[in-house]
Amino acid sequence: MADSRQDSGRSAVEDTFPKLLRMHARVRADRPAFRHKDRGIWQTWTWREVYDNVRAIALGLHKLGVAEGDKVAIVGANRPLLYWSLCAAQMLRATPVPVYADAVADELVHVLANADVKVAAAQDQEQVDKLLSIADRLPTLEHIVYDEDRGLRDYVQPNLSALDDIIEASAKALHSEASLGRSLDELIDAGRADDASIMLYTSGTTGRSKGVVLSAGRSVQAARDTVAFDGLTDRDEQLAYLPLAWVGDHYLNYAQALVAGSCVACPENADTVAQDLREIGPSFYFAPPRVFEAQLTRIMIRMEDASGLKRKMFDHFIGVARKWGEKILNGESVPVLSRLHYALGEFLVYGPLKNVLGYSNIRAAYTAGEAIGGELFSFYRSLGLNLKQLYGQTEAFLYVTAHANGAVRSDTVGPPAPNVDIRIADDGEVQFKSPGQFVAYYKEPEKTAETLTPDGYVKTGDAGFFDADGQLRILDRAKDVGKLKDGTIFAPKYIENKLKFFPNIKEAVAFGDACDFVTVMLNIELTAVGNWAERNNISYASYQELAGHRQVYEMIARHVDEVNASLAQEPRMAGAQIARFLILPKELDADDGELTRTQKVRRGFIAERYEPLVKGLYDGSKIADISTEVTFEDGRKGTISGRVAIVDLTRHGASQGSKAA
Amino acid sequence: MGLLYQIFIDPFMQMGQAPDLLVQTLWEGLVGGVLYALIALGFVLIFKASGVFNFAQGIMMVFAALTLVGLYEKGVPAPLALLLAIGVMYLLALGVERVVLRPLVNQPDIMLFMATFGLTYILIGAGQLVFGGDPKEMPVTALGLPKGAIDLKILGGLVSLQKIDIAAAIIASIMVAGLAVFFQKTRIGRALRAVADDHQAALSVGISLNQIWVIVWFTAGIVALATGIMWGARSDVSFALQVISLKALPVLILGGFTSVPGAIVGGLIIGIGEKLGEFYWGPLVGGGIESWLAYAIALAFLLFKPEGLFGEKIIERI
Amino acid sequence: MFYREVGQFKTSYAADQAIFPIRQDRIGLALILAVAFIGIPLIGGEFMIASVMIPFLVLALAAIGLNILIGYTGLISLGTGAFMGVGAYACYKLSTLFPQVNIIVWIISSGLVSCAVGVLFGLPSLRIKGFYLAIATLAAQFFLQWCFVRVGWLYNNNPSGAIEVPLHTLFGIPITGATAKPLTRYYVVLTIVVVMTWFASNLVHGRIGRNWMAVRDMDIAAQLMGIRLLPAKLLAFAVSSFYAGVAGALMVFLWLGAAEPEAFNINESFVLLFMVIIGGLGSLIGSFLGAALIHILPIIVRTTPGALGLSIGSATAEHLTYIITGGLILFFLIVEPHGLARLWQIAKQKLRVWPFPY
Amino acid sequence: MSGADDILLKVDNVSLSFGGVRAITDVSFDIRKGEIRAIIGPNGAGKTSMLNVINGFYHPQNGSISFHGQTRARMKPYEAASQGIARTFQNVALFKGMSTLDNILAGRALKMKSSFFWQMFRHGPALAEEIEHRKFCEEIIDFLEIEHIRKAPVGTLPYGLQKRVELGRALAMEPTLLLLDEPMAGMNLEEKQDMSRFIIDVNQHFGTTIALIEHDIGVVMDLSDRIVVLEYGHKIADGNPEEVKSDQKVIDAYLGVAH
Repeated sequence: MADSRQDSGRSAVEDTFPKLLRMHARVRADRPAFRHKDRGIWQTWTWREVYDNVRAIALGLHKLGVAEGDKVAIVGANRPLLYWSLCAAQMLRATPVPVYADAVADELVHVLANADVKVAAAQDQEQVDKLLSIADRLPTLEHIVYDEDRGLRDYVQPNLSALDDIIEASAKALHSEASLGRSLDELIDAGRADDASIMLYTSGTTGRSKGVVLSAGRSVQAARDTVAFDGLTDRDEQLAYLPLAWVGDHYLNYAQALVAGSCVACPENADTVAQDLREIGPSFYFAPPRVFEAQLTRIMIRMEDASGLKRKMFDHFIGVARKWGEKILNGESVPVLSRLHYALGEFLVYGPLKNVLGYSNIRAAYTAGEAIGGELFSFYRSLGLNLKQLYGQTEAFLYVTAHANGAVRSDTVGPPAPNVDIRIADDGEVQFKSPGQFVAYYKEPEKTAETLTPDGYVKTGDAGFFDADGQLRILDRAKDVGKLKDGTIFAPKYIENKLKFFPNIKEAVAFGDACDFVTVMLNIELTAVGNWAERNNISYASYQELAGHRQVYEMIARHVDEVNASLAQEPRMAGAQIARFLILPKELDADDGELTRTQKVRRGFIAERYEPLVKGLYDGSKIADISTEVTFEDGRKGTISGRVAIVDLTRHGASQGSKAA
Repeated sequence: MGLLYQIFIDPFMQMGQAPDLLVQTLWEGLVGGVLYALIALGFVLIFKASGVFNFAQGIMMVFAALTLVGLYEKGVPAPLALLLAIGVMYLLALGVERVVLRPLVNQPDIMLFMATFGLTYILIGAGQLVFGGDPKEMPVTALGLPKGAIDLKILGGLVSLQKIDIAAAIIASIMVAGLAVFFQKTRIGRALRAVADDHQAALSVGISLNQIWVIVWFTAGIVALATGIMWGARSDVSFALQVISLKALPVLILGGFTSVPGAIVGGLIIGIGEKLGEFYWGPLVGGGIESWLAYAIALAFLLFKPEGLFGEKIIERI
Repeated sequence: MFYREVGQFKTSYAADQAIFPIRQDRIGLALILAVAFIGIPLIGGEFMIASVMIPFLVLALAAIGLNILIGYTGLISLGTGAFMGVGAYACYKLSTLFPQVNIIVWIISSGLVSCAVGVLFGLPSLRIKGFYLAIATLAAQFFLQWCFVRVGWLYNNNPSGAIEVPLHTLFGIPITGATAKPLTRYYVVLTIVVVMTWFASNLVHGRIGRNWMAVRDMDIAAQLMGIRLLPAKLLAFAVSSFYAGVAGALMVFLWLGAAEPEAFNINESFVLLFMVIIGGLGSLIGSFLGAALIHILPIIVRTTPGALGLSIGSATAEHLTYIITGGLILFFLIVEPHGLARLWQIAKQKLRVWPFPY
Repeated sequence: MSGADDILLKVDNVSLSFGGVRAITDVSFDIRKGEIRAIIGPNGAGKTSMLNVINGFYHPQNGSISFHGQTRARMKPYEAASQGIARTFQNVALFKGMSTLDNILAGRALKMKSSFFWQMFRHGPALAEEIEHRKFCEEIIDFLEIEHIRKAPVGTLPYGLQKRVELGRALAMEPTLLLLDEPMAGMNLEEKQDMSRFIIDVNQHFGTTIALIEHDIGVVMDLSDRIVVLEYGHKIADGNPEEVKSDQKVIDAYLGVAH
């Protein structure tokens, strides 16, 4: 921590990433900068080597005609050479444009065309082929360079060259002609804080993806703040496994690494990430909630096969952790005996577990992107993993808010990150000013204008509020947040998430905007409820039958009631407790257009399709009939019709959480 | 030069000079060979039927004999002791099938080979634990076997044949004949032969593999018992015989693991060979070469005819 | 659960190819060595050192030799005892012919003698395989045994027919003969065994070991890889009998002090075979575990009844040992054909993935 | 086209029999440098025997084989290996007790020379050699995309992967002639496609000449430049896929009957 501060102090002048790289090549020349599991071992490059390679690539790109203001696309998975190409482009004051490796040709065309990309750096044959297939639709694309030459050895295209060859050639050139080196240095010095450092395309959930332009100076500044915030140093190791084109990867594995001088390791390939994580043992880690969720499931499944005794021990100590783990992590006061008990657990369970998962060395881990279940969140924290949440956006260059060590809660995303100013607009929208905030959407001034307020705040489009201790809570996309007739804020996603944290509930759709009260339609999770049914020897022939079963209803009703209880705890939400619910006779399905391909519920569409049910929910009837079209596994269409029961719930008093049937 | 003479000329001159001695030697070699052959026979039975290289065959012989003698010494009348001994061999067969063969079925041969080592040790231990380790005398007369010797005046010399040896030879021949009949004529016998070829075939005959194994091991046990009695009658019964029993192995190399006639011919070759060697060539090197001559012969054989006298040539396919 | 492998990543092939790539294993090895060199001499009494440790080490060394042959190259040998004998007698002859030369030199060279004999008897292994080869090695066993008895020159025509070890010193300290202290002998044996084990492990982990295993697993394919069977097999025989020879020399010179031909009879060969089977074919650790079990077992059988108050004759104890040994062999073949070594591996694996079962 | 210089291997009137059984009768054909040559035929047509003759495992009673223009009468398998003939097997013949990596390293046996002495110490030349060849094998592992099973004991691998490892082991020998005995037997479609890709890559990038036995006619027709058809040990056709496809004898003998 200390020496990272010194760093940022000493090198306050570096306002672009190439300058930072040059600084590291000087200050910690022989510290490892990049690793890549390749050919069975972790090939490692020191800062000096990286600097030299980047310079070589820069020279090569320069020869290919890349100059200030040009765009260089980076297409592929996390590979040192791609990160270096990215930096090389910046060295030439060109703007790198990372693209999702799994993007299909058309998306690629949209982005590359929109950005007028001049040169593309591709990972391997697959990406090169993809690019070649669309080359004719990209008038500006002049040249393609690639990393892995397997399968590409005997491609004959003229405007195609291997990065290795480029590096080799340029290295020679740089060696022979000092002038070349000098001109590169001049280029680096010429780099200015307001250069467009990078262009990140936001995934197109809302309309076509737009290129978010971030400036060098702001990016570096933002990174400095968070590096200091988490005390990252050049001793830190991190595993770069997130998509290059995602702001998170660019921030954590590029910007922060280049500021802190920490070491970035690239996994062998997508399937070996878990293993590589275990080998590297990162000290700083990021993963979206679903990753943690999937992992927890795997942990539990694997423990199922363990011997009875071992399982008992595991459960026992997990219990201990639940009780004390977070307290200890938060540095609260804990009885000595409990500490000892926990220490024993650390030796027998938590330690080994973290070791097997590769978490042993993690000092700070973040999760973000979606709401994370409290259970899930505290499970990892209770093991002693310093897992925190952050709330961020591409437009902010990631950080808007972040948990500080010791003050972590699953239901908030933390207080504003350093030097970030947040305000809640009257309509409940979260707006911020951050050091790293974006300059503009590339070639889309009107969209930029929409997103920026006159006084320079960025609209997040998310609704949220600060709770008592100044931590931000995100409710939902602002446009989805509505009001009940009585004026209470109605945030469907917020309620739906609370419901979905119950393993038995797969999907939830909440209604209530401009109504008297809140109602929800639920999907049960077939596997979970199915098991439950078996244990309670409830026989069922179909999803529909199970979903309609009385006992299932009773169980779900208990869940919903719990949600109401927790809502009751929150002054602003108490009014939005769930009054009535029903369980849908069919699973919501993207094939039927009820979900987006990213598995988000399409509320409006559902409201129309299940109109009779919605009506039933509000006209007080106990049952409603529905007949709707479904698409079966094999794609056949059919209709299922059924009679759905609707359940009323008594709401909890705002303050005291007294339960009622 | 002198050495060459001693090796290649002198012995044969001796033979010529004293044919009676030669005959005597041949006879003893023959009898020894017959007994080797019997041990090898039991071995071949098992190998054919269960593909097990039964290292314990020799020990089974000693164990059987020891049981017989041991019981007799404990006051059990000889005939009854004999029956009991047979019974024990049956139990042994059952045990082996249960404890060794069944769990190890489909394991590589080497495993089963090693397993018979374990069996060997258990038998040695058990035998001594029950009946004591000290050498015992075979109640020849009580078993109704002849004693004494017949002296033949032939070739201007005297050749004395131990009656017991004659008996041994006869019993051995009977046994071999019996087995031959058993294999050729009886249903089980045919089944056994089938097993040798492939296990499925055996099942088709309507006998479970396990039964067959028990039968085979039991048969081998009886052979072992007979052999044991013979050996016991010639020398004392003790686990020192174990070393003699190992002589069955070179016999097998000569005869091949799967051939009954091979076992017999091999036995005779080894028996006679080592006696002649010991008697006529042994003195050159200080005697006692019996202990290894058999193996040397076998080894020499291996190098020139690895598949043995009657074993079929193996073509390696890949 | 003691394994904490996070962050133990390899940045060079040298590190990745290391025989003990995991730090915890290296630590464990260091501990074992520490115990052997410091702990046992401190706590172990006369009996412990002279009658447990020295024999154990000697037998383990012989077992390693045999394991190289059977476990790594797949050649069965029933003649190990005899090859130990060759080592012993060679060492006796050499050291009595040239008493002035340091005994350690002779111990090593006697290994070479046995090595030569081993190659000689290994020659048939080209033509013959499996059981046939096993029997062929019996020829070696009995022939050599016969030599030990009949060739008076080997034991300097000592009327007793036995060989007695004269006094030899190392740096002025007696290490063989009556006056040699157990502890000194222990250190000599231990050092030799450790060094030779290290060599063995290097061999089996390198090119040579791979060729051996290739021959063992699929000799046809091995040939088509360009591996010549005869040299590979003969090398295995050579190394194997070298180890046996040295072990034999150690056995007589630093353990028993004197020996008769009987010491190297067929049973010795069998016992070693069992050590290798029970310990685990194709595993050096297994050789040690097997040696420990088979050697210490009789001691336990002999001592426990006394401890339990009931007295059994040494004969009975011996017989029991036979039965138990035999039983163990069956048990391992049936339950865990890969022997103690595999159990060890499984345990290790469990610890590595702890708390998960796999 | 077929100048003597571009002939890599020539089989002249080879006959082979076991005891009385005739496996191959008077078969002749050649393999040109850099081509993919297929040998097809019904089961028991003597295809595998032919490979075994080529790499010296069987010795033909009469006929001769010339490799690199030099004719040889009898030759030991390891000699064939050292001349650059590698081989995979119909039913995988891997070294079951060893890891994927060790299996492939074993393929380098001929190339590794460090002395016994250094092997004992696993230092100096021995270690250097070990590492150098590890590098080479890693290239193969990367080429065959089997990184994830590098350290796994081959015995535990699924069949398809085992076949791939075996190919890797053969490639480790850097052969000039690679004999593949039913490289795709028992594979599913996807595995077959992968394997075909690898075979073509090997042939193109390393310029390795390949002779392969395969039952999947589709694959054979796609892969091979020329095809020999055997039946009951006799050669009944020889030529490029088109010729063979249209050959009446072949149709009757082979393509006619379903396989």
